[in-house]
Amino acid sequence: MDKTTTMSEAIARYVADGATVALEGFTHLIPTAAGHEIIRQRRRGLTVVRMTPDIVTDQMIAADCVAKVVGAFVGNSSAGSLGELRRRVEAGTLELEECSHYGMICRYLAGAQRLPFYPLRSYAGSDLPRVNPGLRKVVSPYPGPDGGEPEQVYVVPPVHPDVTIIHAQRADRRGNVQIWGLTGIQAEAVYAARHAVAVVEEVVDDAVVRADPNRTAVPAHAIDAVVACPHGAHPSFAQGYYDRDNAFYRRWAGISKDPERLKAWLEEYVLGTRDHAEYVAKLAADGTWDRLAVGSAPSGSIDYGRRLRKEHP
Amino acid sequence: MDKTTTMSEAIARYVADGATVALEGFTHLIPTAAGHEIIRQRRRGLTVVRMTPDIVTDQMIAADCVAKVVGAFVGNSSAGSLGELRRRVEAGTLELEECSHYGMICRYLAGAQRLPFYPLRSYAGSDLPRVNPGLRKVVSPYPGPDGGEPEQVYVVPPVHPDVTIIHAQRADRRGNVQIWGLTGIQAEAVYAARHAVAVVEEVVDDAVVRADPNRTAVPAHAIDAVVACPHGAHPSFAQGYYDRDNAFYRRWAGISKDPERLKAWLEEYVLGTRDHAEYVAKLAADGTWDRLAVGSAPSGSIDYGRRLRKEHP
Amino acid sequence: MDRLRPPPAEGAPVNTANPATSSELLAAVASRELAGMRMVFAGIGLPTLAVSLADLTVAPGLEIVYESGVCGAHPSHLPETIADAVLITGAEAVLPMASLFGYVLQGGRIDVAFLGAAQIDRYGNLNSSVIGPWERPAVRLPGSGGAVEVMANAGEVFVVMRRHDPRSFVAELDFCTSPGPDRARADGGRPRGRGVTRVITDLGILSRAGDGAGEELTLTAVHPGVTAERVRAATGWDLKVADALATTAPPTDQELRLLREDIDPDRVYLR
Amino acid sequence: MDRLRPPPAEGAPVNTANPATSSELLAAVASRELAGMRMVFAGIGLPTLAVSLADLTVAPGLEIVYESGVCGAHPSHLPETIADAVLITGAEAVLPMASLFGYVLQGGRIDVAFLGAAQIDRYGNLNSSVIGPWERPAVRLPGSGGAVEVMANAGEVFVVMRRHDPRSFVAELDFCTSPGPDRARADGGRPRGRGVTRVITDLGILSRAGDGAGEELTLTAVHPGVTAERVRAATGWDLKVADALATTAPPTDQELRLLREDIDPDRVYLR
Repeated sequence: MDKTTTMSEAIARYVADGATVALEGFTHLIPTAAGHEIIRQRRRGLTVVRMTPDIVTDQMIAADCVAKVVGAFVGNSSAGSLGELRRRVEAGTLELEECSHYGMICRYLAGAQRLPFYPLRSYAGSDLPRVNPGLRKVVSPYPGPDGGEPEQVYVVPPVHPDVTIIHAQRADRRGNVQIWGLTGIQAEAVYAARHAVAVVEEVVDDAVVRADPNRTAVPAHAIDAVVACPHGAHPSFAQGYYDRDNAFYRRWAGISKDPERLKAWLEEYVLGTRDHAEYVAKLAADGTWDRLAVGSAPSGSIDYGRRLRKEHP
Repeated sequence: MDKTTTMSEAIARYVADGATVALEGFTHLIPTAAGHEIIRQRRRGLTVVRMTPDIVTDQMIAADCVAKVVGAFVGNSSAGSLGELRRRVEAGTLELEECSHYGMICRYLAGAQRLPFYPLRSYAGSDLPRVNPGLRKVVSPYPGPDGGEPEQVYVVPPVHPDVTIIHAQRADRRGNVQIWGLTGIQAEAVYAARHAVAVVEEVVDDAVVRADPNRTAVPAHAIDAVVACPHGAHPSFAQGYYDRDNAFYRRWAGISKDPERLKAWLEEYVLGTRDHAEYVAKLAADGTWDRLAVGSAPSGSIDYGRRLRKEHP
Repeated sequence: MDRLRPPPAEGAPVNTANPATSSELLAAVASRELAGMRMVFAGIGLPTLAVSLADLTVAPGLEIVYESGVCGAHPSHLPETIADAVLITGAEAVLPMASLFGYVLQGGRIDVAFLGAAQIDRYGNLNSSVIGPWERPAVRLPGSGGAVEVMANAGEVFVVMRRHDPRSFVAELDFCTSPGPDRARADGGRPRGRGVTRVITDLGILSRAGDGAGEELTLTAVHPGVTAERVRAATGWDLKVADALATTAPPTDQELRLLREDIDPDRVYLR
Repeated sequence: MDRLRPPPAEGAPVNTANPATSSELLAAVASRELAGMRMVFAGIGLPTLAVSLADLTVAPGLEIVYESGVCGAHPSHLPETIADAVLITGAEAVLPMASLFGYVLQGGRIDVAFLGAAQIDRYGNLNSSVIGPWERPAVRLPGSGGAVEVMANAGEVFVVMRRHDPRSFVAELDFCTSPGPDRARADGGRPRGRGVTRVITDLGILSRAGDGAGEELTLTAVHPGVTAERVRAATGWDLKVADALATTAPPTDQELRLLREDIDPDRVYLR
């Protein structure tokens, strides 16, 4: 089954107003282009789930797409603040459901594994459970490690996004998604969701994927749509394809600090482009892609082996 | 730090009488050669932890190394019975702590994650919790999915082997272990353990491993010893190196059914060989390795990319 | 009974010159039950044949998932185990077992799974652990493996039993390894699926819709030449018989040709 | 005080012709504290420099683990983020984040971790979430990220603060993001580690052995030219001062040379 489609169709089909949308990719392979298309299609009232809500989340908030953010680190990487997110949280006009990196990971794990809760050794003594009533305690049914009192640990509830959108280096048409470099939390976020969209740098032949099945981070059975979108993770990076645009991360602190400048940026780069191809062409003009181009560092090939005889060994 | 050593030294150092020893590898990459060396060194009173105790476990039991087996499937794959294990369990002379595949996976997960318990959706209504008091229930602290009664789920306790032994295709001298094909539960079993030994088909140069970091299933920081031992997984297989010896699996049903024949087999093939190299040479004589040889099916190479400029992009 | 599938429409009459073996019948009957399914969890042997046949007939695009972690296998040879090297080379994905069991199986992505057992009772509870008491068994069997999680998490379960006899179809299990949903709910569980909905044997087909409490397996079809009484005599409990008892359609020429020529030409599992 | 490390023995006197900057001092002092450590969990910036320097001096073989999943990085360039592409190419392993946080960090394999914070109190509890009330903050900060799990699971925690002032060293946190072991135990937790054992600032070093309840951070060393009173004035609580207050040894020539020529020649973090 061929699941390839356009970004526009994938967003129209899988992201409805009011939906819970997970956008995952930890620093690497952030699905920015998908976020931009959500802005272009003027979705409203979304709950955005993202371990590290960053630039694309800030842009979606500024474009009035977002009612609520679920996350663990709401910063512009180490390059300053997310201006719009800060303004709205400080003004009390954006709902924030906050835990921690591992808390988010465990929420995806619980979602993917259809568990009512997932235990972790965080939060004891933290103020986070006070502001997030989802962080609760469970008492172990086993004696403590010293044979004494049973331990109690915090647990987090599952998250089940309506759709998870990830970016990846490549996929086949059926939706077998291959990722290398940082693989983050993408597989768990996909399995936790009702639907999943994979945006990829390249759609490749089945034979490419099947030559290296261990490279498949998400199998086709968990993917609903495949969208080819080169440079779709900018300003984040795609290992082996293009580098991170650190200069843009630094610039975002300034752009987002000023609501007018932020609005103008959105008008020019997102609402003013028809699709990501236009955005890419626009950035090409100032040499972005030359600046972010990378050289080659091949992985080398391993051998999966092939049975030589007809009969079983 | 160079962690390479001989099998004999690795077993002498990390497997003490009475120890809890996990041997992992699901069908693929079973650390048979390590089990044989445990037999040669005449260890006693071991608790063997293995999701699917099979031929090598049966051999260790027959050699009187094992006091207790912790596992989920005590069969000779689909090729019949494990004669010695059956005899002893049926006679009541071997302790068996039994759960299920996912139960074992979750016990390793709990061990690796230093959790007091791990929840799963198995066991409700099964007789397994009656015979394994380690399988207990926890009530979720959240309302049920319909807003009603909180769910209750079973949990399993962690397992913390004194040592986990795995087999893999290759590692560097520091102990970065690379596996392809079925990766099973090896990483979790290693992280659950106090110590870990990686037996590999080949020790390779650092550069080979570092060319493809995503292929590393277990990083060096979790490995104490690296043992080069070609064909060390026979009669199981090593993807890309040699095929599974299905004929031997079928023969084992007959060998193990007869205690005298089993004893003679151990004398000849394990106690009668100084090390695995002798065992390999012995099997070469009847054409085993020719029969199990595999052809080539290369994975192809992917590109990790290399920064081209000195400055940050 | 609405879910008892007819053979594919294009099926011609049986090739009486070379009649179907029992294995071929079981494989063909099981394959028809897979119509409309998308994700199957299967072991090796007859289920492999049934799934391969269904993929070529009533359920194109059907995907087998193996508990070893293999998804989208394209094997060069008929696999001998669920972890056979030929399942890995050329596969679309190989998952770690924690992901396979956690995300795919417990995650609720399996429509139907095949299980075997040494004993089955009228509710489709299964024993694959011991004959006799667990503590001191007369026969120690392999045990659950993943069966208890398959039963708890698959949408429904098909059981294929090559031999229908009272030692296997019992009034009381010696040990319940893999409980159906009734037993699970009585213990506070919330099983995802409907438990065993089909038992395909050498005599016929037992069915449960799996949507009511206390629902028993009912004989819904007999193979050609088999009577309901013979099946009841081979069953260790008072087996219910459907009012509209069907006779299974034997394998069609197309089904036989696919099984014999394309799927298992060396008759590895068609023994 | 036994754990306050002297500089490496081969250290020559400071190169007064080109005196150490504050960053160089912080990096050198922090690096000495890493003697004997094996596994460090670190972010980017000064911790990177400290760990790199320690690897070349007091702790050969020291391994940094990044929360992005990278183990055994061999970067071609100084990384700008914990997920920089140059950390991945040529690394020994890249773990999924669930494994990194679950098996490596919570699994208890980290000897020491570096954390930053907006506020720290006398027990080493940290706030990286908000200034003002959480519900309507005066300043919304990035939040925990992985800090709460690092504090709960690392053997001990080093905090590097470039600016020692009463706005950061507070009597009462506005919000406790990452609690030390006392707070964790009071809430029923069993933290693995000792919490914050070193706070390295532009003025000196605050220490906790981290093995007793209610134990406070104590000023154990001041940088050359800094008095205990100045540090106390820059601290928002009544800071204890060690009887045997030390003066930190400034960076040695060797340390400076390694930092300036080998580790950060472009002065990316040595700003």
